[in-house]
Amino acid sequence: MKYDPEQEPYVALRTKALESLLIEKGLLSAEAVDERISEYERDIGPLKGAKVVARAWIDPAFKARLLASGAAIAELGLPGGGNLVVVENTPTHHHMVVCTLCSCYPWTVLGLPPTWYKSFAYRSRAVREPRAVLREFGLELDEAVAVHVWDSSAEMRYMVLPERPAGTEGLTEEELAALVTRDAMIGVARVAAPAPSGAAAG
Amino acid sequence: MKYDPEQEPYVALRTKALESLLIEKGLLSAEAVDERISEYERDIGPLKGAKVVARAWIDPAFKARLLASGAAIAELGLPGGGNLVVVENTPTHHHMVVCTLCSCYPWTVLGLPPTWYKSFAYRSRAVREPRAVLREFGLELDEAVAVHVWDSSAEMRYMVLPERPAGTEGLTEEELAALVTRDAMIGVARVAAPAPSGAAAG
Amino acid sequence: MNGVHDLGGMHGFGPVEREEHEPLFHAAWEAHVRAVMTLSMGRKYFNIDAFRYGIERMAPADYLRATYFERWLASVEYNLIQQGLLTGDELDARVAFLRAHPGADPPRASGATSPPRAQEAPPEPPSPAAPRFAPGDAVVTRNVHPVGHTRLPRYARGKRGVIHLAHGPQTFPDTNAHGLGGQPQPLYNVRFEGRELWGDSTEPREAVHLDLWESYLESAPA
Amino acid sequence: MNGVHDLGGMHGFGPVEREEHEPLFHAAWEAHVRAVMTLSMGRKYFNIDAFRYGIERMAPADYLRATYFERWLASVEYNLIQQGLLTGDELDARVAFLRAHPGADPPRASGATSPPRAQEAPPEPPSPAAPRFAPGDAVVTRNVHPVGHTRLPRYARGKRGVIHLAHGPQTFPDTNAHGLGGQPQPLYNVRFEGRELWGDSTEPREAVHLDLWESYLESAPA
Repeated sequence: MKYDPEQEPYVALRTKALESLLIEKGLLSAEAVDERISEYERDIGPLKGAKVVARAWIDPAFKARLLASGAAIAELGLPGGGNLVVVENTPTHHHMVVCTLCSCYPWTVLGLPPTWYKSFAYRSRAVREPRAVLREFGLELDEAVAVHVWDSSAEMRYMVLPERPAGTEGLTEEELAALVTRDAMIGVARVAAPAPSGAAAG
Repeated sequence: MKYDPEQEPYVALRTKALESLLIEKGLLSAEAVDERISEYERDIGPLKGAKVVARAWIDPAFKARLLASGAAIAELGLPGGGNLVVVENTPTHHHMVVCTLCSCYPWTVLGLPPTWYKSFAYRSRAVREPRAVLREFGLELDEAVAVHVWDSSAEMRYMVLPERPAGTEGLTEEELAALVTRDAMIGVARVAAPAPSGAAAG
Repeated sequence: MNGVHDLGGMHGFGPVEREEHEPLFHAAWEAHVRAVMTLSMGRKYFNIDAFRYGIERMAPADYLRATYFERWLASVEYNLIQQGLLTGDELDARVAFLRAHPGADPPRASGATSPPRAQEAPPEPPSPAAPRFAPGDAVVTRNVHPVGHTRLPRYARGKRGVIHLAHGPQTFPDTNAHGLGGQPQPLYNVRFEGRELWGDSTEPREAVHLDLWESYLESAPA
Repeated sequence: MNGVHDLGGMHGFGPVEREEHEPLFHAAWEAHVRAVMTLSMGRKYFNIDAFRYGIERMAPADYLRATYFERWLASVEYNLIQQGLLTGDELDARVAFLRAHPGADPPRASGATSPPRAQEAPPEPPSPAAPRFAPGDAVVTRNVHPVGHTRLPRYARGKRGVIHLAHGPQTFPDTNAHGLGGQPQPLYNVRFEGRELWGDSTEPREAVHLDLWESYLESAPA
């Protein structure tokens, strides 16, 4: 999985060869390729997911609809909810997402996956020793907490609704969304409370 | 598994480095290494196993003792029978040997294993589709024949006693031994009847 | 197929290594591979299941040595060649040309592309019967070892679980990957206890959820 | 460990390729590796189980790319280094020296070798109790996924079989590979029906026999 710069020239060449042949044959258009690549450059990563989480934190009725069906993200104007399932982390239940067979990922809400998510190490270990993996991510779970690993073996996509951290009562929806990380929505991290200024409570 | 000449120089160099260090440290002697290598040069392959098979074919009492315990090969002056189990191919039961986890092989009777026996293809397939593998070796088994695959997962070693071919009634023990192939004792081939001169019978 | 891609439960791959401030792509060609793949799939040159199978069928040593987008490239090539849209010789020749003319931009004639390909899908079978299972039902996965594409990982074969969600009918990858049509069948989310999957090696209070098609499942004997 | 070495039942490795008139070794260094390995084991620098584990712990991609004797070399190196008889730096330096002096024969001081190494084996446990199983007994293998060395392949875990032979007590590889002593326990040959192992994917009338240690087995529930 590691990036090996020495291999690059040949692969880059071969990619260029493939693409140019497809364009020459009229199977793809150069414009479509360029447009697609510029879409990646505009990738906003997990921002959409963070908006979903923030809304669920402040709107219990939306949260209920969201947990019943990921399609509820359409209420926020977001596409891709048709095959989305949102699972909620609580003090007693922790959820995390993996794809052992390839690297399925809820990209419509989280953007492109990080390399670690696609790594052989994560794919092989997350289902067998999730607590050990979480520990490497700095997340130590109490033995009393149940761990649920969602192995994405079909076209359904899973996103974790992390716990709302204490000390965020006064925050706006936008401020809440800014706290939410990609890793928290994969289920390998908690959302940290806002740093100094927020008063701890609840 | 394939032999890649381009990789050789480095591996050869590293082997030489390792060996010379061990000798320099007094952990191995150069003479012992040389002697061991010349033993390989004198490797007689499956000749010992062939002798065992020929004797079993002509001496029913020996055969019975052999099938009861591989230790019976000591009667022929052969060592290594202590952990040997001999299994008998019959018209209704076919046995073959593999080692899926590494490449265990009854070398005391069959000599050093062929590369195909150590190949990932043989190791992965022999237990799951033995008939398909045997077919590739040119051995088509009737569906009525039971196939027994011996996966050598411990220090016990398995050798197949092949069926005696028809038309060998008049042969001496030595002539019989000359018919027996390594592959037949691994269980991936039958012993062929002697070519033109032998009259078919039995 | 029982391939090296079926990584769930394997040992030997070390710790999960993370990269701080990881870029979206590590090289420009990766973005191009992704674009070519998604556009090709959009134009129905191959489907997602055939694409996944194209990765799985890589030689095991190649699969493990390749990076993520190298595997994508391998499967795009394989599938386009399989579909007769490209030949390996054409590709090799173009690589050789580009190597001989480092500065050259090969023809990138723009504009007119042929219409997207209508895959000749075999007729779909009649819409599936009522789902056989409902949430709460105890099931056992089949112990199968198909040579082709499947989405029932090895670690979860022959294991007992409980239906957690019924997702409704979905395209069946095991046929769809091999040009045999979508043949939709009910898809379920099945929950397995860690102990059922990993025995004494399980961590405490673990459950694994998998999305599994109806034909992967049997009713669990009481 | 659940490693790529555990090949039984895997797909994707192609046909079995045979070589006509195969030489005993394909290169001289292979014979040297074999000699160094067997002599080192004879002098108790490591045991057969530690040697096998040294191969299994290779990085999966390296394992699949390496030839048979390259894997042997890797494990000999690993075990000698583990035992403190050699350092990786010494080896690298010697390789560099040989590379810089292609003609040079490094010192091959003959004669005096140190006495074979007495391994500090932990005290053996009292000789094992009477065997728990006898030929004809129905057993089920444990569904375990140990991180260390084991000789219970994945394809035969959690499967029902019948005791075929009782071999008597034998050194237990799962401890012996890791310096924890031989801890002998009864070894059995267990017969599994193909259908139990491979389900509908089995060939007709197939049985697989495996040699399994007593602690891999449980009595099969009726």
